[in-house]
Amino acid sequence: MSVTSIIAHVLTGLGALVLFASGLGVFRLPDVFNKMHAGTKATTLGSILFLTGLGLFEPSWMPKLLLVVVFIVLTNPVSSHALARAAHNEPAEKPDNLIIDDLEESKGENQ
Amino acid sequence: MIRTIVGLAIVLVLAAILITVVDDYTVPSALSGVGELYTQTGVEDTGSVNLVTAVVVAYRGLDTLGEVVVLFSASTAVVLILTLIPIGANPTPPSSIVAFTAGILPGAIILFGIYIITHGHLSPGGGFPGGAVVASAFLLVMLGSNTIPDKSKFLSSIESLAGLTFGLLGFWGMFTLGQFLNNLVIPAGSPGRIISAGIIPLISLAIGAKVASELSGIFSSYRKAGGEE
Amino acid sequence: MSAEYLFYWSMAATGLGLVLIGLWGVLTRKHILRIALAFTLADTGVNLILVWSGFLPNRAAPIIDSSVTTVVDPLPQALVLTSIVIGVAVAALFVVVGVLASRKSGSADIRHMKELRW
Amino acid sequence: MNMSLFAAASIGTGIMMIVAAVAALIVKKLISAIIIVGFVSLSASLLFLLMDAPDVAITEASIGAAISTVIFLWGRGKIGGEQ
Repeated sequence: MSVTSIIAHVLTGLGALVLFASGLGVFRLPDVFNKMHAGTKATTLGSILFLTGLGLFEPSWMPKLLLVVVFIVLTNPVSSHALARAAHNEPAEKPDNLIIDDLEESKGENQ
Repeated sequence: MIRTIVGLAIVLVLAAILITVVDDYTVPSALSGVGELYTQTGVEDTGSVNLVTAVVVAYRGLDTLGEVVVLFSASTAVVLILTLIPIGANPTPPSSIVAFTAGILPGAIILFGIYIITHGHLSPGGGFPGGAVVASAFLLVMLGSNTIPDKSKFLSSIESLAGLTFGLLGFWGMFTLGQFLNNLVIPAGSPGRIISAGIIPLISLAIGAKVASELSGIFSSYRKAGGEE
Repeated sequence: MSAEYLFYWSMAATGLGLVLIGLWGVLTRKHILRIALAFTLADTGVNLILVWSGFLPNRAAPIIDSSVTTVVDPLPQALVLTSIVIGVAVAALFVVVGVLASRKSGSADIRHMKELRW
Repeated sequence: MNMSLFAAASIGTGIMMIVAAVAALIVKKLISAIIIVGFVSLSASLLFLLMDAPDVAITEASIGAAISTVIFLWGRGKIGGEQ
């Protein structure tokens, strides 16, 4: 078992663990914005770790996997941003203990 | 309540019938009939390494033409209904982050879609999935734009051009080799190369353009009738 | 009860289950978009069963190269490929007609749409 | 390859899909139902991949998970998600 293989095992294992934690977070956290916190950041990190580990297993796949990583890094924050705005527009989704709401305050200014 | 009971009864009766049918089914050990024929002689007949594309475009090309017509009539119905009966337009302006990403990503997505379409005879893909990918890039453009795009003329001319190409390629085979949609009017070449398999890549391009323009037409008329959240 | 047997039949069971659930949803739901969603579920189930009918365990995908000798049946896959795209176009038409019907009757509940009573 | 691993994957995906399909029909909010149906389509593409149908898997992933979800979201925006 070479060093690369050990690193690959560790990376894929860590990625799977982070993805599992993200799924658990989506299941357990109370409201939309908390769920999104688990569902976006953790899946981005988990996918990057997992894909990098996979690339170390099969070095010939590395360019394609890096392309996938670039796409995930580009699209994941944007989609969660759009999702958060859509959820913010729904009055029913607003949590009870929301104290600071910068988006609501800035709505009048930069339209 | 009565609706639930009747629905459940119908579904349970159907489930019982299906289970008795499945009960007689034995796992086949080999392919039979036409599937076996396609796997045996597909690569020699069509020059396409991917047998699914060979069946879609070459062996069952006439069926695919008919299915494209079904797709065409469905999308035409959607566009016609939404043009004749306006539902009220209120596209919400996108945020600047979404607008920026919608400016840079669609090029890469369209490139990927074209890759899927043109490599349909070599790797998984072909006209239908590639066209869907290209249409999703158009969807992203529409989500990121502030105004209602009016590209229906452009879309419908691409659609007509693609359909015409499909038909003309079919007639080419009919007049030279006596068979509608015969794909060997161009020599097959060596299987596994990008320029091979006769006119399969050309027909894949036509199918991809048609699927992409029809789905984009549906989205465009949706956008005219009101934003998609 | 070997693993191969379970692998083969679990696919068919999933497809059948989706078809039955979708049918039940079409028969019992009341919101018009729920009915469209149930219809989509049944569509997915039918596609699964069709692809499964050409599937044999321990064979490769139907892309021939030098290392592949036995492949699964390509014909059902080719038919399902077109069926999926047509399915989404039909779903789009369903949604548009549903929106129009709910505009006309003032509610998305099919009990208020006289034409759809059963 | 190990066959029991494939069996576990297909059975797990199948159970998940059946549960999600029932949930999509009985869940209260329409938007949740739409997202769950998108998830069922994505899982179906995994099953297509297990059934050696990569072409169908690509098509189902791009159409079932992206395009049809957008179509239903548009309908929800026009009708409203009561029920």
